[in-house]
Amino acid sequence: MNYSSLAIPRLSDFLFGVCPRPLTLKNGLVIGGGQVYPEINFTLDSMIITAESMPQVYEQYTQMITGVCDRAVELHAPGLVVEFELLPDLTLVPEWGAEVTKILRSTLDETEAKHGLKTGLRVTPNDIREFARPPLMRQGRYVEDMFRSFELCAEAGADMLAIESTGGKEIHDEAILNGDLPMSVFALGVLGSRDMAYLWERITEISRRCGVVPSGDSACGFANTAMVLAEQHFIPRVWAAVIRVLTVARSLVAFEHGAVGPNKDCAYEGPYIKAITGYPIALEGAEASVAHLSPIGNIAKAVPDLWSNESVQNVKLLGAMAPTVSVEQLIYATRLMNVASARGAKEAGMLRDWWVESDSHLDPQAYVLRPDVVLKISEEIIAEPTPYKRTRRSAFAALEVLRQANAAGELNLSKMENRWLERLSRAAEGLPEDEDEFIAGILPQVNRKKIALSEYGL
Amino acid sequence: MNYSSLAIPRLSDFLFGVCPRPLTLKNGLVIGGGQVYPEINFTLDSMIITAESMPQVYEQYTQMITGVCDRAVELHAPGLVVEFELLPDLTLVPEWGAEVTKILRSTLDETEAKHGLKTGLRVTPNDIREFARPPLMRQGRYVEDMFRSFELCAEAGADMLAIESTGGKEIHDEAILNGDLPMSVFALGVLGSRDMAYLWERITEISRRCGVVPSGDSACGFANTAMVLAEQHFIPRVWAAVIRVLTVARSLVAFEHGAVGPNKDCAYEGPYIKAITGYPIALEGAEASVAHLSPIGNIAKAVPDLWSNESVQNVKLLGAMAPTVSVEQLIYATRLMNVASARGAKEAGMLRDWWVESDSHLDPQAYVLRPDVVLKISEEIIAEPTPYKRTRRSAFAALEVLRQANAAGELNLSKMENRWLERLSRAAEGLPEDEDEFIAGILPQVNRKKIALSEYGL
Amino acid sequence: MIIDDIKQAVIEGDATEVKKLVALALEQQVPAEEILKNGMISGMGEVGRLFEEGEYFVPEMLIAARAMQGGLGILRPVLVEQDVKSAGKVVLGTVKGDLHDIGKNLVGMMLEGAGFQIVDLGTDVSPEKFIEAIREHQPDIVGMSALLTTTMPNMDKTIKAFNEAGVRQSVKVMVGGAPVTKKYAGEIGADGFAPDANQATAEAKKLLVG
Amino acid sequence: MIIDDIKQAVIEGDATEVKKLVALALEQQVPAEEILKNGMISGMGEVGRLFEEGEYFVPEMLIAARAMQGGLGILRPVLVEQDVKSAGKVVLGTVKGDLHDIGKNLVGMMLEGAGFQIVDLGTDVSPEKFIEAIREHQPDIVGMSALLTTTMPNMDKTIKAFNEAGVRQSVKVMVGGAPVTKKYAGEIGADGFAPDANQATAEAKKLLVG
Ligand code: B12
Ligand code: B12
Ligand code: SF4
Ligand code: SF4
Ligand SMILES: [Zn+2]
Ligand SMILES: [Zn+2]
Ligand SMILES: [Zn+2]
Repeated sequence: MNYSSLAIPRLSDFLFGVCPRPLTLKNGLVIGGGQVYPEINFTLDSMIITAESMPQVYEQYTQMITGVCDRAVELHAPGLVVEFELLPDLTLVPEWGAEVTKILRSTLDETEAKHGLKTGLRVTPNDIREFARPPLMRQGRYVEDMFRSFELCAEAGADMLAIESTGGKEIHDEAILNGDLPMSVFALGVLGSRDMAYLWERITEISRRCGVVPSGDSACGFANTAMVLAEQHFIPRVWAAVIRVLTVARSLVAFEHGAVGPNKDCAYEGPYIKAITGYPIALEGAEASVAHLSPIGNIAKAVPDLWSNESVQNVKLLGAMAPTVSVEQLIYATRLMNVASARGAKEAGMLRDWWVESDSHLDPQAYVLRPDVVLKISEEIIAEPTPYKRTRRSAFAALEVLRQANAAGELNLSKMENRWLERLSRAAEGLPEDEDEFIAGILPQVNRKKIALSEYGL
Repeated sequence: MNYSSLAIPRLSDFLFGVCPRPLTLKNGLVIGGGQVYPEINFTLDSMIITAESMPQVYEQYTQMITGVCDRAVELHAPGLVVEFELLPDLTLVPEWGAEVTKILRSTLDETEAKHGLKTGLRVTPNDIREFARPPLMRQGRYVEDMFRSFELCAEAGADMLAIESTGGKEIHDEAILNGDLPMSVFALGVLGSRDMAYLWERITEISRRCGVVPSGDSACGFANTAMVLAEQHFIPRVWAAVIRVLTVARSLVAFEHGAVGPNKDCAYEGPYIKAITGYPIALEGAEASVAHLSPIGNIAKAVPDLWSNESVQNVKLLGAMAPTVSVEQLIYATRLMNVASARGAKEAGMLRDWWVESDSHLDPQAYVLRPDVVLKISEEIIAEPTPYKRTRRSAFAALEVLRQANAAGELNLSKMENRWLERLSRAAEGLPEDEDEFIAGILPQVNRKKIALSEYGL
Repeated sequence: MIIDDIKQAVIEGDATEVKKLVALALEQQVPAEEILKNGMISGMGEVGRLFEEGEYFVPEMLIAARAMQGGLGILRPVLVEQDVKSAGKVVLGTVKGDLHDIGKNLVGMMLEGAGFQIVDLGTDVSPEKFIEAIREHQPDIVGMSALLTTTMPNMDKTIKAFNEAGVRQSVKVMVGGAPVTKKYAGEIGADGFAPDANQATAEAKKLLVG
Repeated sequence: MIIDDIKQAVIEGDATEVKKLVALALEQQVPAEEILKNGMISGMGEVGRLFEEGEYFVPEMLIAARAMQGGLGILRPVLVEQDVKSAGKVVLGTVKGDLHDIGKNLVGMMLEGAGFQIVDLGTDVSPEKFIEAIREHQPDIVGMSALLTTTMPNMDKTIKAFNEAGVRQSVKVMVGGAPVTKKYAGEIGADGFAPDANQATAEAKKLLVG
């Protein structure tokens, strides 16, 4: 499967809660079929995970899921998705992650049986391949344990499987800090994309076998890392914006190898994925500031099908435990969306546009999430045939959009940001069209201590 | 000053961000003049307040205000109000509260000087009169220290003074738990209203003398206590809804004795106050679930001029310290409002109506906050001349509205709730029109161990 | 049976009826302990169940509790005479600096319904007052409530004061209130914690067994 | 003056120029310590200032840092000869189970800019590896980073292991990372904490004075 045209070509159809290829879970919950549902994610507060502390780990997860389900019932949520992102230790010992999955499953089932609340459970094993240094992407015990974690969690009751995979990241962090565009393109358009193809073939196969949904991936290890660094003024915002768009082709690979959505919440490249594939996406914004601050808190609400908090640890706030607080916030956010869309597509479009308007002029990272910009750039991306060419084209398109917006006064970039916009544009021009030529040119600059190129078929 | 007609008679003018009597702070920040600004409130995490721990207390507040101001600048907030709600110990020793006020003031001033962010500081001493049991409302050292706290905080740099006063609460808690409508009317329409007159004369006098704004009060000790109890299924929701409306006449007394807004965030009777007086109000909802869960997270957004988080303690969340997270959430919430209202009153009205629609059918407490219901009941309330008569009329009007909504299927009350709606209606019918007659009838039931009636001129 | 009638009257919160029936039962030589356990406490248990299932609110519970109190007034002298033990004695209070008491009051009410004897010290209770009350009332359990992040540490202080005063071993300490967590309870060396009034009763029972 | 030129070349990140000028300065008998302090470290100080004021980003800082490294390569043998002390030696690592390293790397970079010598142990560093490094490198400071709530407790474990291994007294311990707070640092007995890389440098300097 290779996408070559947009599943959502028209801006007026590019809305929250609806998509051309909605997903129906076993219990009938439809994602992308009209309503936006909350997707809540929670994690442990400060504690060590060991065999001895497992009873407390289970108790914590029991407490969190119970608080969340009770509140969702109380607030008459029309549906609820729970994401369980495994911590590294819960993937390193796949049985532990599976046990937590069981706990979550049973509370969700009870809630559904008792109160009729339709729920879904997404389980996201951790990409533990990085524990080997340099990472071993296709062999060794970490790879085996990771895939076993997928299987065991699927058997333990996951409805959907996901991952936030990190292929190529071992050299991308430095590329971010160096402001090195070609290296970023190499990490995403070559390494990451090849790893995604390998990985998602397998995740899809496991999912089919276990009767669960292969949902999606996230390039957050690339672009959200950049966003967090830009937020702290470590790197230019235009650079973070460009990296965001550079991730699209890489994340699309999952869908070309079996993923069917909903794409992961933290993948802000999601709108591009939705426009291109037509599959539903999760996204997160203002309510996810519990997990990371961001300049895209409202614009992220433009086109999601699930609305998430990213993650919150189980601490006591004045009102309630933080996961309970978080689910309440998500429920109110989605209520507004669903009321507007119940009035009609025109009203939903108005609300979408207000959200877009509220962020898009203030930060280039928001600007590249404008639904019109997403459609425009997506079209350019899929005009190219391969991940490398698509990634290269993303750089051109993103930079062009930002230059135009800046010139038109739609964005008010500082002198420093302007300098970087130029610098990145020059760097992009140097990207050869031919992938082999590109690879040959960049390999000498790659730090071989950090990466095992053979793990990417290079 | 006695209100006898609505300042905002028409639903189409009853919007967020605008009011007939906006307030201008010294630095030019206009509240209620078109934009909704965030009002952030934060408090200490677990620690003891003593002379020895004061350096840590100051350090905590410094950290919180710095984090908040930095983030507001970063996100280009058009304005920012900070509320400092004194903890009991910081009022009991008025110098401590004043010192914290100074710390907040100086960071706000620096931020304004350096980044041009217009800010305002609301300071809310604690109503410590309850530390005497039964509370002494007009004499003794707690009263003296409380008023000294107002003065010192005003001198230390507050722009606005407020309080969440508790006159009458000493017998109201039991009235809530007993489902005792006449006792609640006595606490609010007689005791509380008399205390408000006494208190607000003095707060206004201090404010004039110190050149600060006497802002407003909150009946949260009555109605939010009821809301929290209803949330935990301890009392019926219809009962909590009725109590909410019963507080209106009491809170109005502040404005009849000099308050000019913005009314306090936690005062969900605020929309009534705004409709009647035309002064700006603060309110809080979904983003305040950090402080208390509620069934009115969206509808509270219908008509505020400041939008608050109620309060959050200084704990570390994954994304940042909780006060920083909270201010980010408030900024995104107000961005949406301000974008909609920049498009026009019609658009603002649409957004308002979606919020209203999203909560109002699910809970009677939300229903009585519908802007149309607020206007209707407010009109009835001010048709009466005295706090008692207004409170009595509030009971009739609120119960009537709920009965009609229930009959029309606008609200779906359970059997239990229905039983209480009837029970409360019967109790309301028994309220005599004459205040003296009412007092004479209820006094024998009042627990004299809990209250010193002479403190209320009775 | 008369015991069932007493139970029903408690459930319905009919104080007059409860008093009448208790007096009658005593006349009929029904053992006081049976009246208490199978009549009144069992009635309150049913009330608790109705409450948990959303069939009753607190006002209804309070009425039932008052009906039970009425019956107890008649029963108590006989109970003392027959040396029937209450489920346990609990001293309750909100810690120093804190005036919140609704949660504590509800806990007290539920405990009373379950047959515990309650000594309520009110709010703003200093460590010294708690210690005094322990010496005076010799309770099985001390329950502390705190609603403020800045008064919660007074729980720790109070327990330390119990240690110094040498009364810590004589009681179980149970804590609760909005900012309090099980973890915190553990850290300060409390014996029990409950997130709400229903579970407080269960926890109190557990403490007296364990 | 040549020292000022070196400083300027560091600020501009011109590695070739820095190397050339450092060699020249040595020829001219400028003391190595002066070249280091008033030339290179002072240049990085200015880079730090530009960064704090939003005039530079990390990429620009990295270029400057590399230019400084170039100069250091030439200077180091002479420094050793003249027995000039570095600002201090810091062993850095992300604790066991945790692979986040960007924050730690930035801290290391800033410290290096301020004249500290850095030994970076990477990520997923066990207590044993930290202890080994202390024994081998005899650092003044050990800096630990953790980004996960479930690996942060490994800081506590590592410090305890230092105590057991008898190396705790020989170093100052500094901790940081998103979930870490000053309060937590105090609880586990760390000597220093910083919320970001800039303040990490200030904190490190303070630790070596105090
Ligand atoms: C009602 C209320 C009040 C009322 C109190 C009425 C009363 N008589 O108690 C009034 C208006 C007086 C009040 C005043 C203040 N309050 Co107040 N209040 C609340 C509120 C809204 C609800 C508390 C409540 O009654 N809940 C209902 C009961 C049933 O629940 P509960 O108390 O949690 O109790 C249950 C369990 O915790 C448990 N439990 C409780 N105690 C115990 C004990 C044991 C042994 C066990 C086992 C279990 C147990 O069982 C109970 C029943 O299920 C809370 C908000 C909140 N989220 O909790 C704020 C809150 C506690 N108050 C707060 C504040 C700041 C104040 C004031 C300082 C306000 C001010 N600036 O003026 C003053 C301080 C007064 C003082 N000196 O103590 C803050 C605390 C912030 C902080 N730093 O900690 C809160 C969290 C509100 C907020 N979000 O900001 N408050
Ligand atoms: C980037 C990132 C990643 C990248 C890491 C890249 C890398 N090479 O480091 C990748 C994608 C690999 C990743 C993976 C994971 N991550 Co991660 N990650 C982040 C993110 C977004 C930013 C971290 C970052 O680099 N910030 C930028 C740097 C500059 O800031 P910093 O690290 O805070 O460092 C500064 C200060 O803290 C201080 N400092 C840092 N160290 C030290 C040391 C000393 C001595 C001193 C004095 C100061 C100091 O100075 C630094 C510079 O100013 C955070 C979100 C967040 N809010 O922090 C999540 C976050 C830390 N990750 C999280 C999670 C859950 C994970 C995964 C488990 C995800 C998963 N389920 O698959 C894995 C775990 C990997 C592992 N085994 O450790 C969660 C943690 C939740 C929890 N329970 O604790 C977070 C909070 C995200 C979230 N909101 O949910 N992550
Ligand atoms: S950066 Fe955020 S979203 Fe990405 S892996 Fe880490 S936690 Fe997940
Ligand atoms: S109930 Fe909430 S709002 Fe009212 S006094 Fe207490 S804290 Fe303030
Ligand atoms: Zn995520
Ligand atoms: Zn309040
Ligand atoms: Zn408030």
